[in-house]
Amino acid sequence: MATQEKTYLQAISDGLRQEMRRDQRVFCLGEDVGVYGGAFKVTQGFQEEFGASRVLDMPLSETAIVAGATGAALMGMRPVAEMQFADFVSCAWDHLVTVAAKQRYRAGTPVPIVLRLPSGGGFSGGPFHSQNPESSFAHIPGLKVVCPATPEDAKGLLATSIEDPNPVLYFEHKHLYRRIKGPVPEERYATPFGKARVHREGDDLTVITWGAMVYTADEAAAKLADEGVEVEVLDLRTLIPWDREAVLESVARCSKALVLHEDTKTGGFGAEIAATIAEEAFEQLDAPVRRIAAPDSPVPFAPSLEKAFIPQVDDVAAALRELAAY
Amino acid sequence: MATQEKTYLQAISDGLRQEMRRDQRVFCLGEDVGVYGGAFKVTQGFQEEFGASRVLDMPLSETAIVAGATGAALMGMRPVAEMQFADFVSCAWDHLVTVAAKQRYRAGTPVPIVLRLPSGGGFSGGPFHSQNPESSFAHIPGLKVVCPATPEDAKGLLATSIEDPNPVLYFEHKHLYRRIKGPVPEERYATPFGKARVHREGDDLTVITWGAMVYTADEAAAKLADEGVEVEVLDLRTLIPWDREAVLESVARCSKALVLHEDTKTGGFGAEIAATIAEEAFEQLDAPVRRIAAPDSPVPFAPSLEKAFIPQVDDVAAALRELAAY
Amino acid sequence: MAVREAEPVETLQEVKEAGLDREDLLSMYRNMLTTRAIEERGHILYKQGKIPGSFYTGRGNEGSAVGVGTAMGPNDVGTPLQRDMGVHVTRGIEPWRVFAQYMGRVDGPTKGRDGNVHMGDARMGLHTMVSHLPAMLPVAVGMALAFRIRDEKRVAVAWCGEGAAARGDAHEGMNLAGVRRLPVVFVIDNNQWAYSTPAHLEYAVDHLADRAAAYGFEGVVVDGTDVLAVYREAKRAIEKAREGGGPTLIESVTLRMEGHAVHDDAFYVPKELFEEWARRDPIERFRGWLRDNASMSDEEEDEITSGVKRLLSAAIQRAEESPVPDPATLLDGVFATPEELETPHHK
Amino acid sequence: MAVREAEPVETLQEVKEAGLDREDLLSMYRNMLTTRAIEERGHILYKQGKIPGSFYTGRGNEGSAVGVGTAMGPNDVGTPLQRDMGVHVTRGIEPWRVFAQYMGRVDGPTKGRDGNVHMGDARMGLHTMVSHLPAMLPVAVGMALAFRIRDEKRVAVAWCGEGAAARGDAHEGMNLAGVRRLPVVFVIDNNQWAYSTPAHLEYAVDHLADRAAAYGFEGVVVDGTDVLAVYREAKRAIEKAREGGGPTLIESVTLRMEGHAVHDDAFYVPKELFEEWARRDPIERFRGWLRDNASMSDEEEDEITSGVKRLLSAAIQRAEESPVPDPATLLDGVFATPEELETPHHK
Ligand SMILES: Cc1ncc(C[n+]2csc(CCOP(=O)(O)OP(=O)(O)O)c2C)c(N)n1
Ligand SMILES: Cc1ncc(C[n+]2csc(CCOP(=O)(O)OP(=O)(O)O)c2C)c(N)n1
Ligand SMILES: [Mg+2]
Ligand SMILES: [Mg+2]
Repeated sequence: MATQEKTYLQAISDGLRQEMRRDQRVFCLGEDVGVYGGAFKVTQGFQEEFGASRVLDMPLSETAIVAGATGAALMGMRPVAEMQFADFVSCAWDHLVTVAAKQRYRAGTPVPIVLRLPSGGGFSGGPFHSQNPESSFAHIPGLKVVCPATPEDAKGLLATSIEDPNPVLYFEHKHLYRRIKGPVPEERYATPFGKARVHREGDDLTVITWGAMVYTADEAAAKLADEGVEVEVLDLRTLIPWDREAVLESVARCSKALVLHEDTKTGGFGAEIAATIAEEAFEQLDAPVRRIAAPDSPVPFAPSLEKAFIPQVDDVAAALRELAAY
Repeated sequence: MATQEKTYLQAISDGLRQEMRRDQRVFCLGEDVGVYGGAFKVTQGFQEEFGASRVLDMPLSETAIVAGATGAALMGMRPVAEMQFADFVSCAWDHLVTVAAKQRYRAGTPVPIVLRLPSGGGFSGGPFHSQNPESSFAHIPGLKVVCPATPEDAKGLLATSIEDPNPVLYFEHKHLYRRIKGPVPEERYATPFGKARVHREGDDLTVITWGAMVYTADEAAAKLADEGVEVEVLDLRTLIPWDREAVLESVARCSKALVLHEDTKTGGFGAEIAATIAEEAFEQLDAPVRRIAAPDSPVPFAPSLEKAFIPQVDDVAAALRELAAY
Repeated sequence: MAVREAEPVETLQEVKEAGLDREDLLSMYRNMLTTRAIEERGHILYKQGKIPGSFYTGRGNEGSAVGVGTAMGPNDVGTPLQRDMGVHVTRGIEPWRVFAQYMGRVDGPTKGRDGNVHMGDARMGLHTMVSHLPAMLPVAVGMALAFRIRDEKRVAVAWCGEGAAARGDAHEGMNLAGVRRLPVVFVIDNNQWAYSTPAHLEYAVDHLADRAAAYGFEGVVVDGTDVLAVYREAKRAIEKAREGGGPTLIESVTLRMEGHAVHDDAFYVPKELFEEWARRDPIERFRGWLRDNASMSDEEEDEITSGVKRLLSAAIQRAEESPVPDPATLLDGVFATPEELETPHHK
Repeated sequence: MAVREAEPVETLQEVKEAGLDREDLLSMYRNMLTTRAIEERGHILYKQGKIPGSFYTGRGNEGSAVGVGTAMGPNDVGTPLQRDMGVHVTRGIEPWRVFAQYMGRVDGPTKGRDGNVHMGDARMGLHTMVSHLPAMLPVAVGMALAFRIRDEKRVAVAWCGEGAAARGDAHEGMNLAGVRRLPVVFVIDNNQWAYSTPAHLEYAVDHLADRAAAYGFEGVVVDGTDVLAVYREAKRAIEKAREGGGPTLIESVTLRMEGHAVHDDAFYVPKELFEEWARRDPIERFRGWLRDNASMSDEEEDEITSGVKRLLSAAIQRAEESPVPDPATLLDGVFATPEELETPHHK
């Protein structure tokens, strides 16, 4: 397949455009997605190409946007709704957990909606433009949760999200948008849900992570490699469903595991992974499963505080060293 | 202290009345809490005693109720808001995570509100009148989460909730309301947050749980006792903060642990507890930490399905036997 | 404010102009009777312990529900609520499936996964309510959005109680509908109480239909005990929406003639109010009208009444024969499979 | 619908009737200049890389913010938003603390925990906004509820953008305020755009003030570039609320004279609109009025202008000297301690 070097942002944008070209049922809605092309310009040029009735500028109404998407989906459409920032999805929480998540189970009618959620911190966005709310949704049965880390996955997982007959929360990490580039196939492809990706191979320690933290883990792993410790970095790619097999296989091989995420620690999805490893790989573990995550506070604005909040390469490297020495 | 035998429901009602008598700043608001006395009659007779301006029948507006409570709290009041069912707190999710949880940290102004949340299943309430949403809130820094299991704790923890200068989600389990009776001191007392209660002593296995599942665990433990296995049942009483010390102490003693909750499993708060035990008590564990929780689906209505959904005594006993034999 | 207050319907002529023939009228009457009978029989079954959970009825709202249901076109859709059994009946649900739903059996529309009046058959264009009110209202608006995008001449009908109208979902949905002039009709079942809460503690306007003006469309207040007036207003609003005229908010005024649910004796509702509205019973009212204006005969009436009785007795029996859900199926259908997107409702 | 459209203020006499003397007028002018200067200087600091995150200004809204802020009584409270710096200035925030806030320093009202215009000093009765719009509106309603319960003659002022008025929080808050006739005044900063979204895609009525009628209270539209008219209407509404007359919705119409934030060049706003509204600049307008009607002299004007300049230069310097937050304090104050309930704002 022909590939092209693209930013993570461009991969999402091009992927979405490709889906809209091939399937008339796909349409976009959200605040400022039309004329403005979206706060991050993911839908730039879309309204020109697809017209205003498939690229809808919505009122400042997250519930109307997401519930509206559900209604349209029930009528056979494939809406892709953008939250201007992932943080604002809290305003549609009730709809998502009450209607969208439970609709198929209760009423038998699938709700194929995709929510695009620009998430994550690292640029002084403060408490309301930096959050990673994926763990909250991963706890709600009936929702799927997707967190691509690479341009290639960003495109492939978006296609799968749109194809999927269930509500999908697609978290796109803002700190990767323009920072991360990589080869992206030109043709359409769908990257399967529930399959982790080995971002870096190793046999001494496993790091399980997703989103922007994949790169933090990788940098920490590079440091450890200099010290003779080979760290495997597993990028989960999707949290619901998540690839238990790949995690357990890697842990069985490495015998030591660290779970890393950018969201706050207590009750974060890392706990689910750590608890699963502890239960299922008990016999294989040579050290306690470690978790590294943001501490339990809102995301602070000041750079000095934000740096202390978001897990840093050195924090991860230190924890890996400790684990290696255990 | 003089005590009286009371139902769990009566303990909450009497406790709340006592708080309103001693502190003019305390007031109640919610749907149907006034003339009707609340869907479960917790505030029956309150409007007669305290007047309509301290027992407010609110419009069907969860956001207005909870945000209104926050505003009143910022002005020095101590509101106690009732959600008609805990399930409906999803409609106030945004306010709670966006404003109430972060207000002290960002603005420096405390938000002393209490939300009373009748939760839990067991009587064919279906997907929207049976949920246990405590795990979702336990993940949000800035909120406290309280889940009393006994009449005595129900009263004592309510007093502490009202005293606490932070937003407190007080989950009262509907299935305990009239089923569970126990001695309740007549005088006022405040039961500290973050202190687990040993519901049953044992040295072979630890079960960590809260709410209605305390009784399920106890019944299962009784079966195991007949078989010669002594199970300790720890009632956490509060999830945020939760009593890590007591849990780790018990696990260190018993070397085997099971975490039990009525909420669904994946990403439930049980994962946090299991992950913590696995990390901190790694050296003391003689078996993997087990989790028992509801499976990942909405709460089904039909009795046959609901019984399969909510963890039953036999499920817990079977898991305990397995652990004991490990 | 100047919302329109709908006139009562007086003569057969007016009804004909609104598009109903005599057969239609008799079948509306049958639907109203069936609706009430389903709920009365359900209540008995509930007391007998055959229905788990709680039990809700829409007594007093049969005319409103049947009136709107009759006005909907075959491809229209809607999200009826806890007092709107008449909509399901009018759109053709078989009563035995309602009882199966009540009893939590596999043949109920939700297959025992949800209970009581949380149901709808998507093949009839009806999408199940959730408890959280009025969460389905903006969903109905989204359905109308799909019709707009695909340029289909279909209409969505969204119901809401006068209490639930206080919630943000009502506002966001109505506002979006107004901004985009979507083909959606809002029906507020104003039965004057929200559980124990009287209307004046839910809103501070004369008529909730006044709200329409805040969203840029038309509002109308109709006497919900007058099935024909409701039908006429709903028909007008639906056809207006279908032709691109945008949304309408219909406030249908009734009294909730029983407690919020069966456990509630409604002590907080003044007795005189019940007495007053008992005299305006929608079924009695329509029966009188049919006899006066459409010369419904004793025989016709008997046939309808006894037909409904037979139907329901058979229905209860059939529902009781429906299996209870197998616990082994507990996790089935939490997620949909791709094939399911090919169901008829999904077109 | 019939909302009242407020008349402009013409003469010093009218102003005096509204309760302002000449000193008040000059200090309003000073506050407007200070407001604009804070934002202009902030913008420069931002470009210099001294302010992290993003940067928002309220250019064009200075008159509206200062007008409402001036009308508030000393014990009144409010929840101003992203275009309302003038409210903070009017209620007495020291500009250096605003810069410290912008820069994320410990002396900003949020001590570096939150940024940009997400601030408020509770001692001045101002409670910080959150990003989620308009989440603080129902909170302000709750403040008014406390005043009602305690029978205090205090008023809460809740701001909202014309875009944010589409959200459910606006509805639930206004509805509750109407039902209970609470002492709260709603100010809608209608600057015609919500980010890139024009008003007609946010609502479908002529004036958002029309919404007031849907909640049972009064609405008024005022020209937000006329600080005196805004003051008069706000004063009237606040005193009415204080005396038990219930809420008012004031729609203050301006144009957002810059992009949504500094990264946005507002290409989507027609040039002519900017030109038209530039001619209605609230500061220029008030300056002209003061010269014509209150005989503001060259000396007075110079003194005010240079005073503001000096104030701000000193402020920036002092803010730059404010320490950056110590990472060791990261977790401080996630939870409050019991003693904190004894702060002044908590009375
Ligand atoms: C969001 C939400 N909060 C609370 C409830 C509990 N509840 C069920 S019905 C009801 C009253 C509804 O009143 P109304 O909308 O007027 O409908 P009615 O029952 O009178 O037909 C309440 C408060 C609910 N279903 N949803
Ligand atoms: C609930 C919510 N959704 C989205 C946003 C992102 N956002 C920030 S400001 C803005 C536009 C606000 O418009 P308006 O209310 O008119 O205020 P203005 O900025 O024009 O003063 C948007 C969409 C937000 N802050 N809150
Ligand atoms: Mg009602
Ligand atoms: Mg605006």
